[in-house]
Amino acid sequence: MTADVFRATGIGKSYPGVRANDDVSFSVAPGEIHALLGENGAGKSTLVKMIYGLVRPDQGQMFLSGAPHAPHDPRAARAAGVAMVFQHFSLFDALTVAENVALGMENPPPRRELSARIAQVSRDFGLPLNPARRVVTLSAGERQRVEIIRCLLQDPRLLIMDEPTSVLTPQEAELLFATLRKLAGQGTAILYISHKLDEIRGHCDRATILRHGRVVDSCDPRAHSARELAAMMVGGTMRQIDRSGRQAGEVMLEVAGLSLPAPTREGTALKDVTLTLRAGEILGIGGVAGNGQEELLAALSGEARSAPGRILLEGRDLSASGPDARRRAGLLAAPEDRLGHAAVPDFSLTENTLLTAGPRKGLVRRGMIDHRGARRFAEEVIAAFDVRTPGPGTAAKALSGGNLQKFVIGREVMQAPRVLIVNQPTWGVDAGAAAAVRQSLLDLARQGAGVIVISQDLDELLELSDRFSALNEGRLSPPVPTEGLTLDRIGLMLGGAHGMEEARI
Amino acid sequence: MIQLVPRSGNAPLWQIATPVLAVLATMLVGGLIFGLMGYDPVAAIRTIFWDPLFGPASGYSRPQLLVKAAPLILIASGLAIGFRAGIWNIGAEGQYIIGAITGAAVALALYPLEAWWLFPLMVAAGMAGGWAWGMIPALLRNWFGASEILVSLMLVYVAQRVAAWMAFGPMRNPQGMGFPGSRNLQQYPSAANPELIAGTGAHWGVVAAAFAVLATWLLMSRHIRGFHIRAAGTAPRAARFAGVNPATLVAFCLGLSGALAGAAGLFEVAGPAGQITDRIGVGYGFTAIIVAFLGRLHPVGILLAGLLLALTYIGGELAQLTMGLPAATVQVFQGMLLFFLLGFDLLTRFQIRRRITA
Amino acid sequence: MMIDPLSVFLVLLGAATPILFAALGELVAERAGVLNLGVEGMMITGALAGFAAAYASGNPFLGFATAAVAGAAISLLFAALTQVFLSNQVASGLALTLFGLGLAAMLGKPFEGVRAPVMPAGPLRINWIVWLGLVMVPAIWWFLNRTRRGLILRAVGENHDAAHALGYNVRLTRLAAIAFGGAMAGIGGAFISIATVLQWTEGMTAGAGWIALAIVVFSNWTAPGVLAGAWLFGGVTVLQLRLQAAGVAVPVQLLSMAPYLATIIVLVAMSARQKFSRRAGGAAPGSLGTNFHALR
Amino acid sequence: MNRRHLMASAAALMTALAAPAYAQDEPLKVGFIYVGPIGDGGWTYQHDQGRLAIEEEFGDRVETTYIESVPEGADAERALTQLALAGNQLIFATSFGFMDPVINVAQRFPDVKFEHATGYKTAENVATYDARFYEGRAVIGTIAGHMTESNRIGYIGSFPIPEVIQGINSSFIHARKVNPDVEMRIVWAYSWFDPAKEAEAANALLAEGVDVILQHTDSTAPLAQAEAAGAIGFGQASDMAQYKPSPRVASIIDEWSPYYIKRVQAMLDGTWESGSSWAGIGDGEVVIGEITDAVPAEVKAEAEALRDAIGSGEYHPFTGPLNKADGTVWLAEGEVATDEMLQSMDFFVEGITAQIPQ
Repeated sequence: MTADVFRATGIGKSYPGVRANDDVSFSVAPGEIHALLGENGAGKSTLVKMIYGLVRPDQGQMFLSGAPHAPHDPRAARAAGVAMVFQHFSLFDALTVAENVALGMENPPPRRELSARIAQVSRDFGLPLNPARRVVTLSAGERQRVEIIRCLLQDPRLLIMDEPTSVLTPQEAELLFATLRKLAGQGTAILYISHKLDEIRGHCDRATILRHGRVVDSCDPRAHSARELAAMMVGGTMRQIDRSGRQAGEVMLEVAGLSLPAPTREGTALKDVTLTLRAGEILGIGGVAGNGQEELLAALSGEARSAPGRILLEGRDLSASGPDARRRAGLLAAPEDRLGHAAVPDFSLTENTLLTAGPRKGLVRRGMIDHRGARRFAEEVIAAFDVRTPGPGTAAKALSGGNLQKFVIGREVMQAPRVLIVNQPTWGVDAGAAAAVRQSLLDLARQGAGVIVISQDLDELLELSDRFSALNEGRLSPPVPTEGLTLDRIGLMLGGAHGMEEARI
Repeated sequence: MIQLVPRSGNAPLWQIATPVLAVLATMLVGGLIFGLMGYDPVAAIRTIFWDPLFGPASGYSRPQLLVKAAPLILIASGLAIGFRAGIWNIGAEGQYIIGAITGAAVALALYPLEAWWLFPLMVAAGMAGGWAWGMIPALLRNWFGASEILVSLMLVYVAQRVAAWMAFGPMRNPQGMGFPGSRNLQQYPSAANPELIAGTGAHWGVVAAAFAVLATWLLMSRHIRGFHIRAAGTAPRAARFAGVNPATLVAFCLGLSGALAGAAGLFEVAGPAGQITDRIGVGYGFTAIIVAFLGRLHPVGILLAGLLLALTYIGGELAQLTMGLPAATVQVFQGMLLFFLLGFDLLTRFQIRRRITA
Repeated sequence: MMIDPLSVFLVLLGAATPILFAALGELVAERAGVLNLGVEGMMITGALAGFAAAYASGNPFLGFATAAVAGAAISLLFAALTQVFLSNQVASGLALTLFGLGLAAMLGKPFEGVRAPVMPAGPLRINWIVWLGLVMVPAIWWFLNRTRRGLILRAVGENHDAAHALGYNVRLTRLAAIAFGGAMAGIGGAFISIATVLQWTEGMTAGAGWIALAIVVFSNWTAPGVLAGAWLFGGVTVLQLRLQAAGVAVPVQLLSMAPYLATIIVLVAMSARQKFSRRAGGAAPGSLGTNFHALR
Repeated sequence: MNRRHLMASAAALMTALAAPAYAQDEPLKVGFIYVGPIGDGGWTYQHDQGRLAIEEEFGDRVETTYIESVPEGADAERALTQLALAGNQLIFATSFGFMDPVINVAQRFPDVKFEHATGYKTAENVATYDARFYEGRAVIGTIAGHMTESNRIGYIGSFPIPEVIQGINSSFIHARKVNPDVEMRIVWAYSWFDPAKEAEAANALLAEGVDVILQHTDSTAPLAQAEAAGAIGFGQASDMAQYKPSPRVASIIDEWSPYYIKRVQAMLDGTWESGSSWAGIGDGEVVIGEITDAVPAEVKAEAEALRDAIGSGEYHPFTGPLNKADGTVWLAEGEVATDEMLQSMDFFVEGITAQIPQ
């Protein structure tokens, strides 16, 4: 087995109350693209953090090219030949590309030489980058190139990629896979983390599947269908979603020519967004992260105001209204980030109902809070959405992702909205909770409300929505019926190639 | 190996226990320092913490606790609201000074008119002055993104110079023989802020402080605006989602804390201090920051912390008087108190566990 | 009446030195992501310790070395609170100022009324420490922008999570930056007691630490900017006094506010530039003022 | 109403506390409140020297206590009350800003005697005392007039109040008397004590070509700067002997001991009476420190002669003819300024081109 680049045997890691990894063993061969597949919370991240020296295992052993591998920090791991591309938190906005790359290297060459090498590697791999640019000015795709080049410059033996395509368009993802292929061809072992089944089926040589911290299976992903892989990942068959009984009715929400400047330096400007949403309809909005999803949700929820006449709910102009007034009118929203945006982590669930349910549920009268009413409402949400928690007094941050998401969605759904906008409603949520959340959105639409689902999970969008629009650099494509839509066509839409939009920039 | 694990919920017991622990630790280490300096540590601690309350002259010093604590509590109540929202007004000293000046200006302009409405008008003017001075950093932050910490702080120095200018120029007492300082408002019945009930030390500022504690408690625990402030402090995006306009919040918090500091300044200048001088600011605005933290940004905590700090001031004077301790010891004491509180604060946010290393 | 600009400049060199040192130290700390409001407390500590050492040894340079050590030592109190106990940086800094002022006043009693040894003048009759301050400006610029340690320090200040993920020791880097800030503030304070006043009196730093904090923001977090800020502040102060000395009838009260107002105005201008310009360079470090806690 | 309340509360206090009665076999307790720390090396330091002189003089018959760094205003009132409650029979309040607090507290403690420095309000049990610093300034003005080679004398003023203006006028008149070409440059520091600011002020003056610096601020910073620039200066408040023989060529020392000893003696004798003392060189309250050899012998002799003439009363520094800066006549030939004229002095004499800031 010395032919393996990397091998782990019996790895275990516990956090207080959580068994993150339990007896994990697997190996990666040279030139292999090896997928680590699992739901969020299955222990993938903990595992790779151990390989990269950020976390130390409690049990087990790791070997790199046959030699014991027990890095006490990432620098030791890098020295041993491990490189990692992170999903989050890995670049320094205010620093230049070259500086960012230098930080990821053990012994970077002098500035000028480094810049030359960055230019060369980026040319070799077809990933153009200017070393002198500050990262803050780069797009999401370009930022990832920085990470990749940072790794490539170290000639790693093992390259770890943590959900690298979540910020890429399908076309950009293709480019990435081409790069990985080239690299694998040179003998580098690649450990690829994702929960996107199609991607893994299309590009990976082997897959190790994790569930609840344990290895449950190992297979050649190309030999299995997505459904089979999903079954391994989730353990059991998926619950069927009931899509029946929906009918498009009256126009509920009209957005016309909505343009807003980027709220922050890193944000995206909304450009001439137009959409119509009918009662009983679910509109799916897809797009690569960072193309204006958050900004669109903020513009609809009232966090950002717009010029008059842009947003009309049942004919009423709400463009200049704040979140309170919009909620009173029946326009509700649930943002992507559960902890810190949709809910205050330190507040109890009771208090978190007050975040949005004040106007519609009569929890605030003349400014004074009805604590008892809030508690009652929290209890109702907990009961109706099966939120697993000791009680409404529990702090939001103490709930698991899935339970908090059920609470957040439940809090909005139970206010009987006329229109509900959700962003990434099932991101990082276990399959059971995800199904419950999706079902509640379908039920809501069936009862006559209009629903907009913004998501990066195309499967989810195809499953839920009646029509589909793509968001690309702040522009929303005209909707197309979901029925009969192919992934290829969606990919083109996400990349911005939706015909008419191309002409005006 | 010791390991810190964040607490999932709040730890109400520790919230109360840590200030007590901090006081005890301060007494302990303070006593040690006194001992090293050659003073009797037990006597020193007793003089500072016990005598003002129960010592031979406590009949005088107990009401004085109120007089000293009132401005601290009044200012800290306002500051704590901002701190809860992550808005750092550390220029309350300047707002206090300006409040004193604008409030006194009303009285001096109308002198020697006697009317029942004069004092309420002065209070309004003092609050308006403090509010306006607080709005400067608020607007500069909202419009240009300038740090309210530094702007409010710089404005303290400006306010001090305005006070000196007033004391030497426009507000100088025409009967003061050329000496700086305004007329003494204690001697202007309609404008004075006297002791309301003899021997209690309670003047209108004490009443206002009590009212401020009650009002801020209501605001923070019962009113939706208080809820929004708390939300904005720990999760700004969630607050925005709930409908909070950050700019409005900045203006509200800085304006409110400015107005309360201004009121404190007015009550002080019309009462215990008596006149506008170039030294009208005696540091209440800065000490109130300690009071706010010591009180855990909670109105009731602030009430207790204000009294505790007043105790260290008065006890410190007593210690000078009876034991010859240098004045600087009080400052060291207060600094240590805050250090210990901040240190012990860890216990409210984290659990300490022992990790078994393999 | 004309005022000779060169002589104004020579005076302002000295006047700006204490705040220059303190602000350079704070700059490094802030670039590492630490907002230390305890500058005043560290300065007064340095002023006392430096004076005491200079007086006891008769060697002013030993005084400055001692001041640096003392400033760094007391800054470790702040470092312990914020980096180990994860306390709020604003409150911890204020506590440090309060404590430092009190402690120095208390320990300084034996040194009241005695005189420090005279410093030998440096090249061009300008004080050696003034020269040192001037040298520190390019040195710190070079350190921050051209060395690996400086790059790591900036990375830690910019995004501590990412720096941690790359394997850099956030806590240790910040400890070092805080201690350096303390040492620099100590030297700045000692300049007042050893070189300017030649005597120890309590409260002698008289708010210079706060000015230093403002100047860091003013500088847009760059070393040359700190120099410009210190000179501007010193310049306005000196010019105000020079105009008086020259017999020009100036509104003294208004002019004495000028340095503070000027600081506010530049602060606003800088902030506005950062807010409205998408490409403005070197804005506030991303992680400034926030504590870092990694679960291991 | 205000007054009545104060009185009522005082009465309540007195009965409640029954302050220890003064008995002859117990030592006389004498209290001091200081505005600064005793280590300021200037104003407060000299007052504390006076306190030590009392202890020296009377030994066991007195017991002194002090409270330092007391802010003016409300805190002063409390500190004074604490001193009175602690049984002090004679209390010295050593800053102008303590004036109103002294009057207030004195009303509540009619049996305690108060002495207030540099103020103008007296009462049955409140005396005031001050020193004629302008007498000393005449002497050093004379030295300065002789010693300057650039004919430019610098003066660092603290605040534009009569006491300081007297000093500027007095030193200028006498400098001009011996050197008609003398000009005076004045910088206001707006502080009694701010070493860095004083150093900058001195530097500003030196850069203007001044080679003699007079100061009415309390730190040694100007002397340090003068030394570096090769100029001379004078000790202020205390002797500042550490700068002998140059740059400090002489000094004006505030010597409070004679007055303090006199007043304590009066208390012991039971002859204490209220009054206003304004003593100068003749009473030993203003002392010219050693004139060093850096000053030529004949200048030294002339200065000493002037000192003695003032001390004996045969010469008054403000003797006509003297005009105000605007050219109007202030004192006619041979006319001597009255104390009232001096105490409200708010103008410069003819020859000084600077303006008094308003």
